[in-house]
Amino acid sequence: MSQVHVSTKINGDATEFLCEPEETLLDVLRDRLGMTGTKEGCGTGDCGACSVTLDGRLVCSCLVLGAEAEGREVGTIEGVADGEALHPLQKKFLEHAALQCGICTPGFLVAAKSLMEQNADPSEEEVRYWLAGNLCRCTGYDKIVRAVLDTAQEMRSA
Amino acid sequence: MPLDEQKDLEVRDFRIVGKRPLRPDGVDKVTGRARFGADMTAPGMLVGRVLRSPHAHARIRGIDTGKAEALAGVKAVITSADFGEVDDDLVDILVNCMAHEKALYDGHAVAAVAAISHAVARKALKLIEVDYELLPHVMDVDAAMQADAPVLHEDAADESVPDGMSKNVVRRHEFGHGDVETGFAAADKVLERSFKTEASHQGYIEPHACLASMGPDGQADLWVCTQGHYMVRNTCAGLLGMDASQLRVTASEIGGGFGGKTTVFIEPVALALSRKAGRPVKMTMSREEVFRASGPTSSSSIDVKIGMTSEGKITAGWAELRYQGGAFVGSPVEFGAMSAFAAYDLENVQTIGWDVVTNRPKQAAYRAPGAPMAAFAVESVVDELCKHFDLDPLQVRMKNASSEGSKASYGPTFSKIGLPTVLKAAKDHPHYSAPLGPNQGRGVAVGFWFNFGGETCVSLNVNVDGTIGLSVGTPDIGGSRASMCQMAAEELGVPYEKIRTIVADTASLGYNDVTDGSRVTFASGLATIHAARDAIQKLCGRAAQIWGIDEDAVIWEEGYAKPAGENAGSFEPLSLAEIAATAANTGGPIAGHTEVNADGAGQSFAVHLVDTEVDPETGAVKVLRYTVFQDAGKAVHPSYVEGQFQGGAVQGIGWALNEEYIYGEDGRLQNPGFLDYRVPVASDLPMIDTVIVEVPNPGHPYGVRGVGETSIVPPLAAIANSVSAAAGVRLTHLPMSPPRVLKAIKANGQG
Amino acid sequence: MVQVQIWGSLKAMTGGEGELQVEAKNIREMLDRLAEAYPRLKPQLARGVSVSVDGKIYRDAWFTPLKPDSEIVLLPRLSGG
Amino acid sequence: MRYEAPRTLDQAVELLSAESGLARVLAGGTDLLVQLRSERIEPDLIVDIKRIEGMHSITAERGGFRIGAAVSGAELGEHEGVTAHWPGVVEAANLIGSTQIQGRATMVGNLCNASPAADTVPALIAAEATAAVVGPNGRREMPVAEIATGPGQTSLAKGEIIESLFLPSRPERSGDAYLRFIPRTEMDIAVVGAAVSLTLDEAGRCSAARVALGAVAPRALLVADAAAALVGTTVDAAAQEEMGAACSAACQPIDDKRGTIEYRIDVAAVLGKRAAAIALKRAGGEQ
Repeated sequence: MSQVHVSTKINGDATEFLCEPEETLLDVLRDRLGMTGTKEGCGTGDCGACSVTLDGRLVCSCLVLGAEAEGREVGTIEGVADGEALHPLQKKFLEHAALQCGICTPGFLVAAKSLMEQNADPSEEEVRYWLAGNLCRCTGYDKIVRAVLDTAQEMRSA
Repeated sequence: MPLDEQKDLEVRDFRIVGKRPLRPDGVDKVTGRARFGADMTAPGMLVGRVLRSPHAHARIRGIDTGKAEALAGVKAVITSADFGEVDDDLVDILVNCMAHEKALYDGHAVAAVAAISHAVARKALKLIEVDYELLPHVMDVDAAMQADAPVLHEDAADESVPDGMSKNVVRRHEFGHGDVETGFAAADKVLERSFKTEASHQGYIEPHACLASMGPDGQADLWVCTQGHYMVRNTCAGLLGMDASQLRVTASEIGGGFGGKTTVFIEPVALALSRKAGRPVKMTMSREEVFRASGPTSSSSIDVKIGMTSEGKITAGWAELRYQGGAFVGSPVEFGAMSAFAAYDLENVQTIGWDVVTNRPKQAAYRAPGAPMAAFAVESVVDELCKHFDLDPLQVRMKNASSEGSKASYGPTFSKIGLPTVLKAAKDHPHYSAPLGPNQGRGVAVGFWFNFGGETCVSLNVNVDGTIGLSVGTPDIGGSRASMCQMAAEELGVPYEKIRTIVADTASLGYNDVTDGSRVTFASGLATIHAARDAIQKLCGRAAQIWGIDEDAVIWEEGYAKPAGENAGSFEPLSLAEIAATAANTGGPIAGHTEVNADGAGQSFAVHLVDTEVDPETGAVKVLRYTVFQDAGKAVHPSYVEGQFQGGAVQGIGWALNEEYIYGEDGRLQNPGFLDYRVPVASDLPMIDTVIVEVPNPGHPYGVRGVGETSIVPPLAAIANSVSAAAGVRLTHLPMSPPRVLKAIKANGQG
Repeated sequence: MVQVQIWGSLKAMTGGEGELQVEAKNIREMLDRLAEAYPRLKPQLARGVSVSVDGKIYRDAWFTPLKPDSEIVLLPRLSGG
Repeated sequence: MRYEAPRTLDQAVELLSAESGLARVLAGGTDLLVQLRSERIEPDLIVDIKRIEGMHSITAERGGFRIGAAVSGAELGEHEGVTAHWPGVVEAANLIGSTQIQGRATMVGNLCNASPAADTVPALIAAEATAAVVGPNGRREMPVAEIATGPGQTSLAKGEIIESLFLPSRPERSGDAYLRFIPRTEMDIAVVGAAVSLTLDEAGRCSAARVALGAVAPRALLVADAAAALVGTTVDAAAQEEMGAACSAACQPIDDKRGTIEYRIDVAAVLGKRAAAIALKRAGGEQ
């Protein structure tokens, strides 16, 4: 079994790693790079806890091979805040109590940030459908949807 | 606290309790820094994996681990032979963690390996040879009660089960008072109906995960996502024959539990592997393993009979409940039987519960265990009777509601409870009178849960700079560290931000019961308040020393020690920080402690109101509007109280509409993943409106009642009542998946 | 003497009696006396019970005082999710 | 297992042809990685086709569109031309999975995974789409309907891959639509899928129609009787009713965790009718 050498960019940082051909990007992030902010909830693309962006597109990192990251740009939860400064979504999630246990939160934030970049003025329905691939079992989604709508409004008026 | 002090509770003006400060663990959780069960590593760590039975019921004639052990990179292989004798009360837990003579369900663990990588571990599992003798299996609760059903255990039934029943019937429970036949005779209408609910899973997004490390000296550490790390310690120590003191368990951040993380599955296996391999072992369940081999809740089969007068007075209530709890004793049927009629003040009530074993995974607690199915059945019949007499369903409930002084259906007399207030809040809400369109229906249902206190221990340390370190022993699943900080700040009179609450490991703090029974804000909160008062007493003592006056001439007000009383003298008040700064000079560190068995948890009631629309051609159900009304006693952090209401409602929506364990004829689980085990997604739902009712619990200094569980009790019934109204036919089998709804509509049309 | 109400299925262990009278000043004594007077209750008592005293539910508190007019109800051991 | 990401189609074909063990093509990976992870398959070779020139492109061709095998659902949905001409095909592709899945999943992958419940397949069949198959023996264009032969089975030979799909040009006054039934609003596999593509004459009568169903047979069905029920009518209620009955009659479903035989037969008619109504509107110029 020979490992694959991969050069990629993660949250803007040039990164190299070796991985097994069958290892997913999620495995690489968590087990090889120590970036455990990206969570595994199902391993089958059904829960969204492992959401990252790949060249700006929202994807489940459990459904991407590590080897596929060659030459690409990966964005993870660790890159959502700018140093000490939280992203407006992160602040709104805290203000709205849009998390309880917090395991789904990184995936929701990465997904919601991707929505904000596509659509500055989403309706409630658009938010709900965009986030339908992110499961939350604690909140019933109410406060999450409110936090995202409130962030969008604040970012528009900023 | 005597009941007559309640008035003080109601008028008390809180400074921080009842506000919505940001949670202390929030930034870690929105930045990905928070460390959950699977996020920990250790030097030299191995990967642990479990081999699971593909058969629902099979005798294990032998297990050959030789080839797996010989594979390069495999460091340990274990089977049940690697565990010794254990106490009687741990036998089922051990056999569930590692099958002994028989595999009892699809997914039952039969062996485990520790290896240097996932790839090696995967290969090793394939090299383990298990010689199974297949046995007939039984999955359904009613089928398992048949005299000729395949038998799981020869002697699991206790003295409560009458002779002559299937050996799969392992417990009988009965509750009630009065005489139901007399009650039925006084009714204008007696209605009897039968109901079924399928098994659902808690569906926490974080799979079980742990990191175990045991040295040759027998000392061990375990990092684990759990609702109760003391439970994990005591159980694992018992299973591995260790002293509890030798096993330190640290609770990681926990990615949801809802009752499902109140027992052990992989933890003793990881410890046994680590003991054998001499290296740390990390284990994580896959989602498929979580579904097949953790603890879903019971499926049920329930008969309900209720008598009502034409004015809507319930004259008698009777129910027989049959729950299968998987392959071992312990379905929550007694809680179903106790809670079924708890919302009603009845002269005549009787419930009978049967605990039944089947070839399914051993059930674990799930949020108000046993109560939602019972409420579904009872509230459906009450709804049908209201329709029969053309009575307002909320008025009928108000007419029959339990209140202070009612004899509960499970025995005791209720002290102060909030049900009448909650019902009134629902009746007065605009949702109740909003218009409905075609194919739409409104459902209402009441729910009850006992709540629980339990053993609790906290330590509150006053730091030299006047800040506070608060150690609790109850894992924080939904923001309880914020509530603890609020209650400590309220008592001490210091800012919320000056307090940091942590969940201490088992070596650092005394025993705490599991985070369950909606107990944490109540019990750890009560303990926190008392620990703060203990610290205040010591702070006052130090001030008295400094001033040279009697200790009882010092009072504590808004963060300051002040002289009080005629002979106290006149001194400048001393702040907490000032007293803390000189602690070394006045007697050493200042700390408050509480060790308590927190009794007096107050029951909580809820009313749920829901509108749905049914597509008569496909049976699809859309939830249009949902409002939760629930008594919180006192909402310490209202945002997280609302979150509990909303989360419980949505779990109930899932259970009512689409979530179910589906087994094939072969006894294998057909849908062990989030693709086909269909929990609600964001686009399925409307906003979940909430109304917090506060009727203080006399058993808590601030009036707090547990809120976490009650919220899942009414939704099954409320949605069933709503869908039945929208579809024009009574739905009696959950989940009300589109094929079931369409079938009922068609049958109704033909009938 | 205190009056103890038991739940329905335990009546099979007490010869059909649903309300039992024992001499006890606290929960521990009450449980001990019940076990003596009704030996067939022992297995359930050993598995654990909760006790409601005047509407307040106790799980393990042996020394909770009982008064002759206290409403005492035996319950299955409560837990939750 | 080996992972290869060739730069040309020829290299990809060569790698796949030369592999003596189990080889799999990786496009979006949303099915393949699930199979890998669950240990249902353990391939010896994975050929990632996403770095091959042209695999991501959508190009105009003969009045229609050629869609590269690695074009994701999201990319397809963002393409104004395809969305305007074949809204039913695009909505079928965009129904697959979540936003995250849309960022990866491809129509060709959906086709080659050969699930009877694949959403895009009925829509592509109704659209009379073809697939460009490239292999050791060259390139051929095949009707989409002939790719899947049964659950998980395709007619592709060893070493063959689908390079692109071709959606033909459409006459005036044409419309297509795809509807599926799922228990939730998202994240499910179709219990029934129904695609309708139709063309109206100047008088508003249906001059041509194709109706295809998914998840009601071992592979997607082209239902000629259902189409015949529409042709020559104004696609009025009576025609829709007859067309729905033909849909039900064509079903050969199974009972499984997602639905019953009875349910699938009933809902095939409902979705067929509803999809016809949408296609009719679109043919009439409404969106």
